[in-house]
Amino acid sequence: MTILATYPVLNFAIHFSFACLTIALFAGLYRLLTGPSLPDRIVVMDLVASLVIGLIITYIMLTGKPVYLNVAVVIALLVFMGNIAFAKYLKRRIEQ
Amino acid sequence: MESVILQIAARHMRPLLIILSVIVLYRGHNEPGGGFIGGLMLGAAYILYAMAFGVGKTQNRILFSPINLTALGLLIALLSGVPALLSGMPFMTGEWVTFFANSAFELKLGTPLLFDVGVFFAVAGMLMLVMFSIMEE
Amino acid sequence: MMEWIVSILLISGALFMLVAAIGVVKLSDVYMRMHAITKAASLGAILMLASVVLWHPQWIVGIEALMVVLFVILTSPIGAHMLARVAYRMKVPIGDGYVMDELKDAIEKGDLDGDSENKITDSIDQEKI
Amino acid sequence: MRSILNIFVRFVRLLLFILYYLKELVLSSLYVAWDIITPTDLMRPGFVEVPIDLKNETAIISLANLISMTPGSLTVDMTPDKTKIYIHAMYLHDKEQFVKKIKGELEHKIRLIFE
Amino acid sequence: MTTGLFIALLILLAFLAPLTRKYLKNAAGWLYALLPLTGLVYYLSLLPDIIDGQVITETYAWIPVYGINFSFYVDGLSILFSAMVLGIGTFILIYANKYMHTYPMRSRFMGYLILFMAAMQGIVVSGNLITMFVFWELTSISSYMLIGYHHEKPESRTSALQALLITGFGGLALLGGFVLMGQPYGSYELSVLFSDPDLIRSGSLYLPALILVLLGAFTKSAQFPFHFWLPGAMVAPSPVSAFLHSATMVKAGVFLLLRLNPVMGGTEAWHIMLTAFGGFTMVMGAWLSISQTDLKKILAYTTVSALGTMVLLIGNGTQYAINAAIIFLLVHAMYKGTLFMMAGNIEKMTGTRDITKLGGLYTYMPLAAFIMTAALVSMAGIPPMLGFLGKELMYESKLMAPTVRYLLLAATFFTNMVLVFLSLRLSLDVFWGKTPQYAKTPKEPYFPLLLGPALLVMASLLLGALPGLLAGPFTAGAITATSPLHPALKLKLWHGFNTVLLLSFLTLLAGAILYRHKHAFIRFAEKINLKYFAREFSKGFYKAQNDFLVFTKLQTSRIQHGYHRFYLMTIFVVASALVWVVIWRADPIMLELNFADMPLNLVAVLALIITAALSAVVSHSRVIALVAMGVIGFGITIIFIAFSGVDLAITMVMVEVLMVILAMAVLYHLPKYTKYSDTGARMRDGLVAAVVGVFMMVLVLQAGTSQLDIPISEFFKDKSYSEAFGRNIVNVILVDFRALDTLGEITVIAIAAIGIFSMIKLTKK
Amino acid sequence: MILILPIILPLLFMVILIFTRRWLFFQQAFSLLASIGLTVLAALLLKQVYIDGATTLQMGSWPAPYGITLISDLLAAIMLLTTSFVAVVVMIYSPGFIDRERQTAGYYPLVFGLLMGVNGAFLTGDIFNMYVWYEVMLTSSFVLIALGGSAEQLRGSIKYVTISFVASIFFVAAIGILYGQAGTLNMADLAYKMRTWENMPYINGALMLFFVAFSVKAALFPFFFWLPASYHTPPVAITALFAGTLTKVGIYTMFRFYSLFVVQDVLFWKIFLLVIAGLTMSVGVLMAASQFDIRKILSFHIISQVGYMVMGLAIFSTNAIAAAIYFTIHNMLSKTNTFLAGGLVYQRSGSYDLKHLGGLYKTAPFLALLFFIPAMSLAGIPPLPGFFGKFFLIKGGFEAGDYFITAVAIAVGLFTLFSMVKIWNEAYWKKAPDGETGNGKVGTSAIAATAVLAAAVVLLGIFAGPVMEISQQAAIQLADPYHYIEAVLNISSK
Amino acid sequence: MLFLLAVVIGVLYGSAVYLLLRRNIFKLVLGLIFLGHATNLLLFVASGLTSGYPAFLRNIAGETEMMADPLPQALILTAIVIGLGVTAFALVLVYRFYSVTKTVDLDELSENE
Ligand code: NA
Ligand code: NA
Repeated sequence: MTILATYPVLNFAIHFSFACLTIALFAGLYRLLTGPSLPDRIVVMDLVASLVIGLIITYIMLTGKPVYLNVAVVIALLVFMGNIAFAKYLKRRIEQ
Repeated sequence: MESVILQIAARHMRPLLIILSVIVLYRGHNEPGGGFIGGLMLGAAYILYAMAFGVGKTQNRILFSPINLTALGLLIALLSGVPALLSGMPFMTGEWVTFFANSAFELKLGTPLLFDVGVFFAVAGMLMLVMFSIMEE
Repeated sequence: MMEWIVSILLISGALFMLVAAIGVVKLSDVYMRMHAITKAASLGAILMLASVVLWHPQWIVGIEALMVVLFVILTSPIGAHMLARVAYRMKVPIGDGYVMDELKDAIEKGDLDGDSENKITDSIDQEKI
Repeated sequence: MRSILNIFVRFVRLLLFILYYLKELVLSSLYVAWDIITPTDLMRPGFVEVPIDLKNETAIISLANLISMTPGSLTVDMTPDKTKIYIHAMYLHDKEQFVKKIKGELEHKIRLIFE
Repeated sequence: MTTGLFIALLILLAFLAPLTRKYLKNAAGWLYALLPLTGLVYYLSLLPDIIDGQVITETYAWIPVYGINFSFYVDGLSILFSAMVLGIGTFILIYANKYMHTYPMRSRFMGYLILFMAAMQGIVVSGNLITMFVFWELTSISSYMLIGYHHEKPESRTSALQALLITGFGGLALLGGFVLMGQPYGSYELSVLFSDPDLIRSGSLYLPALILVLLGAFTKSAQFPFHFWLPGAMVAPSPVSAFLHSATMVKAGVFLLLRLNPVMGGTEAWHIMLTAFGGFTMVMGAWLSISQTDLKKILAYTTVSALGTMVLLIGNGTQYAINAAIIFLLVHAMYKGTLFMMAGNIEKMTGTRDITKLGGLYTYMPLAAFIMTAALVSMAGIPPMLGFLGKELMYESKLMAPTVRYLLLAATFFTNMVLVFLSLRLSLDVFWGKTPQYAKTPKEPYFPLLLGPALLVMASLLLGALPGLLAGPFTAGAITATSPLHPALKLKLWHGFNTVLLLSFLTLLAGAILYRHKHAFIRFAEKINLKYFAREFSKGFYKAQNDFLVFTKLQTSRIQHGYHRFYLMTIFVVASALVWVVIWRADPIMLELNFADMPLNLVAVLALIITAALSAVVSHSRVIALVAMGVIGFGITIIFIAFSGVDLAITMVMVEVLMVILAMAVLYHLPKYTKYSDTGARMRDGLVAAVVGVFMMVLVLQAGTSQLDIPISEFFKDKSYSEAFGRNIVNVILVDFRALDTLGEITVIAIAAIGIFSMIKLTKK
Repeated sequence: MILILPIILPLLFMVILIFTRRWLFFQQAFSLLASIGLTVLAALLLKQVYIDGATTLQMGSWPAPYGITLISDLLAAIMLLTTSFVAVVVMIYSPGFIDRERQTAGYYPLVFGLLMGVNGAFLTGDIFNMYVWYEVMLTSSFVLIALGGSAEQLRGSIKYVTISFVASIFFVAAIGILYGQAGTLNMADLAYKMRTWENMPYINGALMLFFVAFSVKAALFPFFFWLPASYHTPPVAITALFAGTLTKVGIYTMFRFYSLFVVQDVLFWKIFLLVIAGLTMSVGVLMAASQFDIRKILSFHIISQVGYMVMGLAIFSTNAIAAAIYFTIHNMLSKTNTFLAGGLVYQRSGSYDLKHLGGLYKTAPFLALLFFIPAMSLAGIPPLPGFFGKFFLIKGGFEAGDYFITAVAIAVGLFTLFSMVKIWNEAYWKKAPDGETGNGKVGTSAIAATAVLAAAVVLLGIFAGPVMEISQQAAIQLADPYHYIEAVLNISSK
Repeated sequence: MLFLLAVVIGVLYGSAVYLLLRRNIFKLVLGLIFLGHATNLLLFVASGLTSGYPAFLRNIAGETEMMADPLPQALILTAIVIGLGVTAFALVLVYRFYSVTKTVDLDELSENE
């Protein structure tokens, strides 16, 4: 992390990003807790997934290890399957 | 009736995920990935397909039944340890072959990679089996 | 110079995500909130990834970043679509100020309940793997 | 020879399309962002039916996804025969204009690439 | 060689008997009897060599590391008992084969009887405590099978169980006792024990060993307070009673006392315990027999009394007492065996063994009347039967007893008086007197049924008439073996006029007087029928057994109550407590907390995880819980990324998504949450959860800051590329360094897959 | 080299059996032959270890303590042989007992999965690898116990799965703490290092966590709940297999860990284990007394008898360990045998409930004998092996001066006898309550298997001498951890 | 940092235990999943934390750069996979349980003991 001492602007940007994403996370949490409908709560997972991609990128910038990008790839690729599963479940509940 | 958009997407993503899973498997020894992650991805390809088209159609798209795929994976993993036995070393001692040595395309293949292939199939097979079993109900 | 560009990209991406999250809190109904989320994923991620690629100008990073973008574009709307679709059908109430609702009519007419199973046109689907 | 040329043309169109789409993305994002952050309320939400003429499935899914990725619109459903698409729009000040934007610009450019 | 072979043959015969009996029919008894008869002859032929203390030993190594051998040790005591076991056994086999003629499953019965004989014979010739114990337990088991012969009758089963439990209890105690005895010697060989008899007596283990051994002996020999199983065992067919419960098995305890007398006897503890329990049992048995009307019950109680007498005499330990004990042992075996067989005969011929329903049998079965009366004469101690000799010695020894002489004398006098009374009653009331209406006309029992009793009575007469010639040499070896310091007395029928003769005479007189006033006497005995020791003891045993079952049921319902969550709660709470105790005992170093090093970004992620976890816990919606689960998964992914776990993070994301899908697929079928628990339960569970959570937290916190050695993974960093050709060390570990783990892991996966597959497939129908 | 075979051969067999799952006869025959092969292998291993001392194998040629070490000392070889033999018997038994659906639904592959896990746990010298084998074994057992999916089975397996899962969690948590502190996973390496550290509170804490985990598997008080809740639910062949293998793995591991890792506060551990042992044996036997289902009685007895083994461990003198090893062998055989005999009763009469049984002594004397032998063995009647097991333990207890626990052990013996006789009285002696004893067809193979095992039980008693001698050798090895450490690390440390 | 991670682990364990003590069978499974997460995290945390140095070698052997301990990661991976297998099985078990007994109340499990 000594690298960042030589890049004060980037350092600031990284921490600023962390701050933004953190606040965003809590916003998502608020929605999870308040709802009101089930789809409202479910989409929080999507939001968190996006924010996690953001966090991963921020960590890449922080540590200088782009290898973490692999995690973002997987999140981008697969998280929507969770939504589909939720949707299928909700659909069944309508049908019943 | 399932969403058309989902069905189209599933059709597109299945080959994509399969190719990616193989890449992930291959890269695993040097980069993030490996048999397990690749296997999950392969399984995910078919789970997505099954969520869009139902289990029956999905099973028609697979050469091996999931349970045989799992067993095949186990067998491959097991056999990857045998070359060592044949050359008198303890089970699972890595045996490596180098192609194009000292060139830009130097390629090392070894039994640990084969082992990872076994993991790949076993995990994928198990995942499919589980999901198909439950989704079929 | 590059440091500045990268920093601005990073911050703007993060800000976009933040805005999307604020949208999730503020917007009036579930459909609107879904808008916000898909967008956070798209533009926010694209901007932030751009900063990574610029800061680490390697092929592999570029490819991976592109993959993230492509996958986000490919998958995120599908998830949102599935949820919005089911949300509408389970009658999650819409907010105030709606100017029209053509979906309701379509559902009542039954336009959306047909069967497309026999209409697979693509060939990529036929081989077994 | 002809097919190579064809591919090249399509590739150029794709690049142009990406630029166009990025422009749209940024503009509408800023618009929505402004609307969210500030207490202004410009929203006129609604569900709109948009007929589509694309035949290629890849083209259809691209259209549907790009609509969703564009701020202000979200693909909610599609008829099984893939002829109509239902969109949740945030700013339905003018339905005709909205449909025209989707069909005339987005769908048209996509068709140029895929068909 | 011979002894071992002989026992092996007996056991073989036991297994052959059930297979062959149905072909041999009536001849079976005679043929089987040849084997014990041969043994009898063999052992009697050893008598001249043995008589002066010589010993024949045989050893077959079994578990030599532990000093356990199949050893045999044949001395005078062994021969005396062998003669009883095999001699009476010979007749019993003949008797039983005829007696059981009409009974079902008699082939198996014969097998058990022979097996028992083998076991009993094994006990008396054992040269190793453990060998002896093996046979000891074998007698318990075979007698269990014999007592439970009428196993379809509940009282048979309960009596068999009762006998087994009591002797089994004794057996276990005995085993403990034997182990303790062997400890100072480092051996269980009798020869070793006898070579240094004071070693155990002077050691600290003596008293516990003694108590345990006595428990074994007392239970087997039906001493108070374990006496009650013996009358209960009378549900067995008469051959069993005649063999096991008079002549042999119940004598095993007495044998044990005699056998161990050289090493365990002679101490004050030995003396007090044997005298007290033996004496009390003697009187109690006699008293309880007075008011019985069942022929076999009477005999059973007199047996209890006789066993008490023997224990008392052994405890006494003087020269006269040991002599008396040995002689009385022989006397009792002969008359009691006869009496039981005759009781069986009477029951067989008349259909009853209630003496109030018997009478005048002399007219129908004169021979039987003669035999039985002769045996009763012996029991009453009237010359010239052997019983007289026994009684004489008994009085003699009491007069010389070291302590409480007159009390013992009175007790013995009382007991013998009752025996006289019973002898009169059993002969006069059964064979003479009023003849009741019999269901069928009684007749003389068949020859095989009378052979044994007749020969035993004759032997008794012979031995009694010529004591110096026959009984003397016969018992001398046993007496020497039991009590090496006291030589055998010279036996003779006539001692001249002395106190003992006077006592004998008075006994007869008193018995006769009592018989004259038998109704009053019986009423009196019934009035003070020592209820507590008779019926109530047995009842008490059943009650204890039932209470025990009630208790176990209660205990089971408390512990294995079926409520899954309380099982889990118990496990969590106990585990936490135990771990904490260990850490606390090891004097943990308490660490200072470092609050400075907390990146804000991670703090937020952690807060997210915590909030999500809590909302999953409190949520009433399963969907919310699952979303929360997904969110937690993402949070953990970030933690993995923040601390360099790339593959971990990828895996976590994928697994989490798949888990959500899977859970949704299952939820698809389940009904909605219902609120089951009340607030109190929630509070309690919350408390438990908090305790476990805090416990784990502290554990991680403490353990995470200390390290005792460098991790072995440095090796992997060195070798990963150079020798395993991979840059992703985590993957190289998985597929190479620790591939065996991964092989196991995919096996788990495969097995789970089969499980899911078969679970769905099998229950589809 | 022979060391790896007991692990990979079952896996190979499992794979083959999965592929051939539809061919019932092949499955039956192959499984029998395969398990016989494993037994022969185990016997060879035992012979080798007996002659040459502990033998090791470094997986993948990576040296200890970095790679995974496989090691077999006598104890491991003994356990391996006994387990394989039990498996052979169960393989003979199963075709005539388990219904066709279950047999083709993965029963045979799962048995080999179980064996793989069990063998792995016996042979591994690596703590995390041990966890993996535990999971292989447990997952197989989860499936086996639920196989068939009757309501009763599902009820039982939910408890079984959950509690086992919790135990596994303790296991992993302990590994985490252990690795964080010591930086090693190799058992010999750890044992060696632990003898150099003065204060290691968290390693000791982790040790207790391990202990809890193994106690759950071994069904010690108060962690045994899963066992009586689940063991009576599957077909009795499966229960018999479990009775002969599963809890014993927990005990084996406990022996191994105790020998290697209990270096501090030894007295505390001893007293603690003695208390646990006493409670386990007495609570188990008392609960057994209250039951009326043959399988439940036998299940509770498993608990009680595990207490004896722990008693031997707690005393930890050579004689006591040897006694516990002998006792364990006996218990694996006799307990399996009683379950199998109970299964015969069930086939004959259609019930396991003593209240509905009766008359079998009269109508089926051979079946009665087949029950009587192992039951009397369990009750400790000489010259059957149960007697020797108990005798050796009592001897070990008295020699070590642990009189109280020995007295408890003796007393528990009586209640064991009570329960066994209770089954005998009710199922065999009593008149059948509804007048007939049932006339179900009893599988020939099932009878044969039970008879083979009963014969083995008798032989174990008769040849107690040689078996005890081997146990004694095993105990000597176990009592001296340096034997193990040196074999793995190739260092001479004394 | 360790402190906060310890708190998270504690909360996860606490939540898991609380869920395991519920009567609803689905919560039981949820509890198992949580327990697995908590333990994986514990394994990760207890074996030392290294920030920003994933265990990848960039150059040829002998490189002595700072790096996170790869071994616990491999162990956790294995544990996660095993956990996945077992949890999947448990989920199906729960599903079967419900479809056979028609109840999700764990207290009804007690009836057969
Ligand atoms: Na893996
Ligand atoms: Na540490």
